[in-house]
Amino acid sequence: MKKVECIVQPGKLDPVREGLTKIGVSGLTVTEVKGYGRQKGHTELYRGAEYTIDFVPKIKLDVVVPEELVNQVIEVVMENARTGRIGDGKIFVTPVEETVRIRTGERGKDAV
Amino acid sequence: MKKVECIVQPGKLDPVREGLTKIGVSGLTVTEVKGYGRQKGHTELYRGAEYTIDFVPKIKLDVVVPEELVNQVIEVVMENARTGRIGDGKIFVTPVEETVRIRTGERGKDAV
Amino acid sequence: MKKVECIVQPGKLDPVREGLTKIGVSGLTVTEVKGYGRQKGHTELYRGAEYTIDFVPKIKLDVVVPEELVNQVIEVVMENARTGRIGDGKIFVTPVEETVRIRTGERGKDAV
Amino acid sequence: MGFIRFAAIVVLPSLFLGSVPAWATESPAEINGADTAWVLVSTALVLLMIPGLALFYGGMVRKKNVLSSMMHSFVAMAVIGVQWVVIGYTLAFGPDVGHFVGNLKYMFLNGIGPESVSGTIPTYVFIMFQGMFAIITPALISGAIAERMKFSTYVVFIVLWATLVYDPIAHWVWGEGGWLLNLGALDFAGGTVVHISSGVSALAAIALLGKRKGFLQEPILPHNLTLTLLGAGLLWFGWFGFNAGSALASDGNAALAFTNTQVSAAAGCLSWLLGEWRFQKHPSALGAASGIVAGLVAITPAAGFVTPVWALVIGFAAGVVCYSAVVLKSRIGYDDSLDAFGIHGVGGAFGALATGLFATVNGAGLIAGEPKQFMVQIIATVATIVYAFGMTYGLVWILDKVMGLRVADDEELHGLDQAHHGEKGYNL
Amino acid sequence: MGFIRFAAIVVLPSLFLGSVPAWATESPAEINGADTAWVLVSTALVLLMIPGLALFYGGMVRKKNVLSSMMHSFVAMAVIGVQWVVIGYTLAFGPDVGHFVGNLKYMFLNGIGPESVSGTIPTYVFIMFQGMFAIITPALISGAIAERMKFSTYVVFIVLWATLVYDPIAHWVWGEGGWLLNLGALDFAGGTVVHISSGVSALAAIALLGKRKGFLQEPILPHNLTLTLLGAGLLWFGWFGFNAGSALASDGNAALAFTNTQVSAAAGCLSWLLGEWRFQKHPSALGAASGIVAGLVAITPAAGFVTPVWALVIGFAAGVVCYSAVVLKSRIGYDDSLDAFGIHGVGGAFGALATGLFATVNGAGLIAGEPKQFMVQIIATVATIVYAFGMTYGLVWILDKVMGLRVADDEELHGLDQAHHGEKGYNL
Amino acid sequence: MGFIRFAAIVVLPSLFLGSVPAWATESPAEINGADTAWVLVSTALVLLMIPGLALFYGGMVRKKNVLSSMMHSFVAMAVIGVQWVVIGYTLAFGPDVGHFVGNLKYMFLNGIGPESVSGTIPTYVFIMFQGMFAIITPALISGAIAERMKFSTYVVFIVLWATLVYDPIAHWVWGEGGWLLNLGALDFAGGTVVHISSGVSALAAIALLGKRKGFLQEPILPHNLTLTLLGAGLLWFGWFGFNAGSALASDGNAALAFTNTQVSAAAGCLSWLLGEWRFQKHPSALGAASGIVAGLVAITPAAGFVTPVWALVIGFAAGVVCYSAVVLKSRIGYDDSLDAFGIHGVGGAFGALATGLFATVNGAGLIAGEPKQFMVQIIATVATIVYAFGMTYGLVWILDKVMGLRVADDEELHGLDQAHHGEKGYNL
Ligand SMILES: Nc1ncnc2c1ncn2[C@@H]1O[C@H](COP(=O)(O)OP(=O)(O)O)[C@@H](O)[C@H]1O
Ligand SMILES: Nc1ncnc2c1ncn2[C@@H]1O[C@H](COP(=O)(O)OP(=O)(O)O)[C@@H](O)[C@H]1O
Ligand SMILES: Nc1ncnc2c1ncn2[C@@H]1O[C@H](COP(=O)(O)OP(=O)(O)O)[C@@H](O)[C@H]1O
Repeated sequence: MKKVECIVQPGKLDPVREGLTKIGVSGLTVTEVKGYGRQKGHTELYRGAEYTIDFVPKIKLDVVVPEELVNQVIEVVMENARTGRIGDGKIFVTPVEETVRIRTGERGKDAV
Repeated sequence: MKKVECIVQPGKLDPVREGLTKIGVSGLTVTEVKGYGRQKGHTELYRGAEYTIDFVPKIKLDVVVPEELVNQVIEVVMENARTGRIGDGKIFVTPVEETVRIRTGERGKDAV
Repeated sequence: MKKVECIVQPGKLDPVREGLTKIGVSGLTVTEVKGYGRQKGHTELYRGAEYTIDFVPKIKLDVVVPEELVNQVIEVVMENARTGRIGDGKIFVTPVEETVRIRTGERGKDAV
Repeated sequence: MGFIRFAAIVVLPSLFLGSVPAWATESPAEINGADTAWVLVSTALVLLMIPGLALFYGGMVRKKNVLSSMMHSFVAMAVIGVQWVVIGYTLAFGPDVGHFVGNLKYMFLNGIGPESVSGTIPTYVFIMFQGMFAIITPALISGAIAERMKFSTYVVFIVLWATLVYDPIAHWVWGEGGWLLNLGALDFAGGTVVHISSGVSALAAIALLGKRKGFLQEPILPHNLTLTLLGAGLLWFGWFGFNAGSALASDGNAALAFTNTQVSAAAGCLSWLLGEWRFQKHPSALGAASGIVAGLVAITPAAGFVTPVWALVIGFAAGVVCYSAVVLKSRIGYDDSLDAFGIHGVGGAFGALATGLFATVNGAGLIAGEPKQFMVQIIATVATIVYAFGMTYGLVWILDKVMGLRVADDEELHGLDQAHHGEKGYNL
Repeated sequence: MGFIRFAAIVVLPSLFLGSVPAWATESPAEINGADTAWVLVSTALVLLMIPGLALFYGGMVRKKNVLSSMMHSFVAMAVIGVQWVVIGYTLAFGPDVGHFVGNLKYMFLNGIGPESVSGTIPTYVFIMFQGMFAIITPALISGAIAERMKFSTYVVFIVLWATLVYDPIAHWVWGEGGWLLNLGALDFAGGTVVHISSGVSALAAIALLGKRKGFLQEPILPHNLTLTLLGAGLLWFGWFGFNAGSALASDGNAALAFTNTQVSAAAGCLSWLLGEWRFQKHPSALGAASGIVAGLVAITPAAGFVTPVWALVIGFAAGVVCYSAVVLKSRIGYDDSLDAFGIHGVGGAFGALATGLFATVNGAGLIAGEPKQFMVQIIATVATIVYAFGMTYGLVWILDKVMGLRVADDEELHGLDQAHHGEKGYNL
Repeated sequence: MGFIRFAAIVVLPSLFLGSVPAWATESPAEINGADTAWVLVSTALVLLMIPGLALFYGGMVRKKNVLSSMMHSFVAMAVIGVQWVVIGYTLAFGPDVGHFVGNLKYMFLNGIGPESVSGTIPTYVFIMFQGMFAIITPALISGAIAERMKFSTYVVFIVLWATLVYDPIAHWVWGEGGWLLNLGALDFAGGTVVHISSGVSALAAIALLGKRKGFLQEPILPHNLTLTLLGAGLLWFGWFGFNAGSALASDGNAALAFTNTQVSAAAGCLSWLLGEWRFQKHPSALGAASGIVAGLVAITPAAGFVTPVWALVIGFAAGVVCYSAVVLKSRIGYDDSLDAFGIHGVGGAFGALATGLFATVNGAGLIAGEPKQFMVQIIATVATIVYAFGMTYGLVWILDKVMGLRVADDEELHGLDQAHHGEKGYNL
């Protein structure tokens, strides 16, 4: 099993989720994060003082899938989260050695 | 070392934490997340319009432990987070190659 | 590629980020988390009732870098996040098997 | 305004039929301290309704638009606050021109001083009291256009709207010589002038503005209902000034209007909650807040003309009528974001007609054997609808061509707070 | 209410001993515009206390219950707002039946019009002023039962409680012919009627309702103290109407009640903060808010009867007494969630007795050489405690059998906002 | 205060030149119910400004300091609320000692009763009205020292400051025998006494206190602008009491002050927004709130002395002047966290001088051909600046030595809510 960690623009959660459902991914977990990268934050003026906001809001999706689905997941995310502008985000794939469904105790592929 | 990532129901943080302390797990890190899965969200009515809320609030616990403790951790989580209803959540085990305690620079098992 | 996961004190985000920029790390992702560990929470009194708050606020930084940078990253984090007091946090290093930049489709080192 | 009442009952009609208001040129009347105190307080209460409205609306939008939505009300305090003393007051209450509008005699409040008297109160107090109505009315419209309209266009819009729509209609109904006043239309505190005019204009505006992106497709939920409840509370509180202050005196009539306001708000809240309980299983906080406002809107034109038992009926019915309007809207699919039309337009029209039915105090409606009054109320309602809709549609159409109405898609996505105000509501 | 004062001082006792209130049938008295203005304003101020209470309580519960808690107050505005004009007013202030309750003569405010006068103000104003007290009192109880009571049962409860507990007690103390009024009990603005009755009823209710899950085991922390502070601010503001409005006139007595209110609130806040500073190292914002309310509660019965120096003493002592009560509660282990008993019950009783000790203006207490007055105050306090506790216990017991008191465990876990109102307070 | 007005116009100067205030010893005057009602209400309105200020400031600090910042205002209600009746009132309004301060005759309000009359209102009302000013003034200073000052030192500071700085200055300007009153300085509602004194003292305090850690290096952003907007709304509402209440009567003068307050607030808001629009591309919500307060501050001394057209000018100019001051500050680099000096100090001084220029009603300034009045205003402004700055600097210097001014670094990092109050603002 692999975990595909996708960091995307805030507005892109719904399209990506829908795309993933279509290829049979039935679960995922979402975290609100702040990103720092090439996309620069904006400057805010408060009472005459100018501040640079370095971090921009992003959404992180963790999708655990069997190895054979990884490439499909990457494609779906690319398709649905891409705007072509700096800040579209990253996908990281990491190994998952065991998965368990707490409700039933099922393990491995059956658990996701 | 392994990281045991547990996604559980919001109310289950305290029992799980207590259970883990008993088996000697002395640290963990918690993130508020939103989950999508078999457990369907509810519908909300606002001023006559009906919306389906797909994501449900979940708690993610990251517990880094030596390999030999992994199964015990899984058991404890199963025990304390299970209600038997859809949405109880998942456990994912991933490899950790190095751990460092920032305060002392200790590494490996000594660091957790 | 490796993911260096650093759990640090809330005030330490900016110094660590600056330190990392200096060694050429150009991106990272930040999550607000709550930690449980040796550092005990405080007690709060509400209307005469005393409660122990077990969890303390922490910041998690995820930095994905090529293997050869990992030690440098660890050093920089140690340098900038250390106060020497309990609760300074942890660093966990985990493997990343694939990285993709959503905007361009670049993979591997080019993607971070 | 009890202005009507004032004209009709204080038995000084001569003052109002002459082309020059008596209090501006001569001061034969003495001011009454008690009346002055009550109207001063009422004026302050109506001012407070504007931040109240900002909260009421601000809590209902998404987090990314909260400041944008609140600024719709606050900027009205700034620009209409100035417009009113410059030109608004004289257009509404200056010497009559063709039964349609006031002339420019009192521009910049020219010729009015602390000693000028209007009825039994200083003219300044009357001006300020009326001014608060002029501010809140355009702000009410903002509920319909929330979360997608350009701020600069909005500011220009409300200035023009106040000048071309509000001020004339106020003159028709409350200005001496106004054609609806002459006709005998009853509008105690602004059913036509404030609520119908703003509600109908809201409809005209969104006809041109279009829906929010994702409307009825993705959840667009209120981001902070504690603000909305607080706003509803401040509105209820301030509405006592709005309605009972419209008696322009500290007397039994003010007491009646106060009582009716209280009773109708309670009944509106109750019936809305019962409706929700019955039809969607949950009596909601948003429903409570909406029902309160529905009850308050509907009693506004009737406040000084009906007995409390009828206020109970009006409030209860208003909850039902406005709840239905709001539920219907989502069926029809137009995007009146925060239900400015559904509550103010529908509730205001209902109240204006109900006044013609149930008036028995200081006026006589259908149940008092005066079907004619009901006819007059219909005329007033229809005239206000036609004028407000037509003018607003034209105005917004022109503004669309000249300045553009909508924000860019990206700005709508990331929120108007960032785009227009360079801020975030919360850094929590 | 200064009603007592009114009866005692305006020297028209005959009006009150007859079985028919003078102002409803004849109108010999003229209304006084200034008094009317002040009581109108005071009435609006008391209305604002209800949203203030909603915020005060709402900020103290957990996020998942914020709307539920606020709705406890808002729904009281809806249902008691209606109940009062239908039947509440006449039960409390209608012609006396057996010194215990009013008869049904004024149901639906029957026979009262804008010209009816009550003392020096329109009867409508008196009715509305009293009505706001009737609304806020049951809402005070909601602080005790927060976070676990079924909404439907709560609604039925407050309607019955207002009718069977509040209205009779109000009659005893303020209604002409009421036995405590006849006895000479002093209660300027509601120490017994409002605070003791609600506080003691809160205790009775939680005796049957039980504790919140996790009480004293897991942290149950206020979710938004900015709401609580704002609520305390609005309560302080509104309490000027509550207390000084109870003079029912714009005069030196109102001025005295106003001054005492201000002084006692400040002193209560100060002493609570000092207590916290001394005993738990931190003077907290929640403590400031609580101390303010404690000071306001305690001065309520005494506001028009003592001098400001004694108000200082009463406020200061109230902070100490209520702080101790609240700390004690957690030792004893009963779950009065937001301290309705600890503050209103204890503070109200303390104030009622303090009135018997320190009254020197418009009445004479112990220090003025009238131990009898102190005895009377004890009787009034005990009678209120016994009646309110007994009736409420019985009422809640029956409701438990008929409708059920508590939400399901799951609903309590996930929050009452979701379960009962189908909403979330915040989407941040 | 219209106290001046009162002295000058009610034509009872003899009352004020004698060393014993007439109303305390004899009661020849009758109280006027309407005036009493209006000043009672105004007093309540000014009280509400204090929670309003707590919100205004509280929303601007970082989340970790929100309670700390709000407590600065709330604790002022507690301690100055008590200090005022103990000693403050008599120092400010007691029998004159050397034209500088009142003597101790009225300590604990000794010798004053419900029947005591001050002008046309009960003395108690006058005391309470003035007391609210005494509370809010030190709380204004807290905007400058937010997010880093020790709470205990702050509490001691405001008690001493009220006693040694506020009370004397209030005596100079409004107390009979005060040297600035004798000189003929015009200050309708507190330009010098309230705004200059607090703004300048803020500057003195931060000169010793130093900057917040990270000031101008890292983003220090408002954490909740909905609170700030609500606060600005409550301030606007309450300011009607502040200014129009200062007429101490329900009359044309109150009406004038009310009108000017409204007009200037609107104009100040408008010009600040236009300034931001022009120079930083975004008209911000924080700017709207700031502009409102700037307009309100500047009109305060002039409210009863100028015509509404000049109020428009003053408000508009105040927006420009204060906006510039605030922008300049960040250039200069001193850390007036929430701009107490930039708005109250600068706006107050501007208003005091503008009064000398534009007064034409109940007084005559430069444009009415009285350059002398302008000179007097300069003297009053400079005297207030010098005294307030000097005294505050000395006071804070001593407190630094004795108690320490600043929190520990760690406490500043983790927030003062946790460190000083043992709480968090939000558990969301
Ligand atoms: N090395 C990295 N490790 C972890 N997260 C990263 C890294 N680089 C970028 N990110 C995340 O990806 C987001 C987008 O990256 P950015 O460089 O702004 O744009 P792009 O991916 O289009 O080049 C960042 O906001 C951050 O959250
Ligand atoms: N494939 C997945 N990858 C990541 N997280 C998942 C995945 N499937 C489920 N989850 C997480 O587990 C939670 C529970 O899953 P769900 O399917 O609702 O119930 P159950 O685990 O009882 O079958 C989800 O809300 C989601 O947070
Ligand atoms: N085994 C663990 N797994 C995951 N996170 C941990 C673990 N142990 C500690 N942490 C995280 O590290 C933080 C600091 O740990 P703590 O034991 O308090 O101090 P220190 O690292 O100085 O010994 C904790 O608050 C928690 O977030």
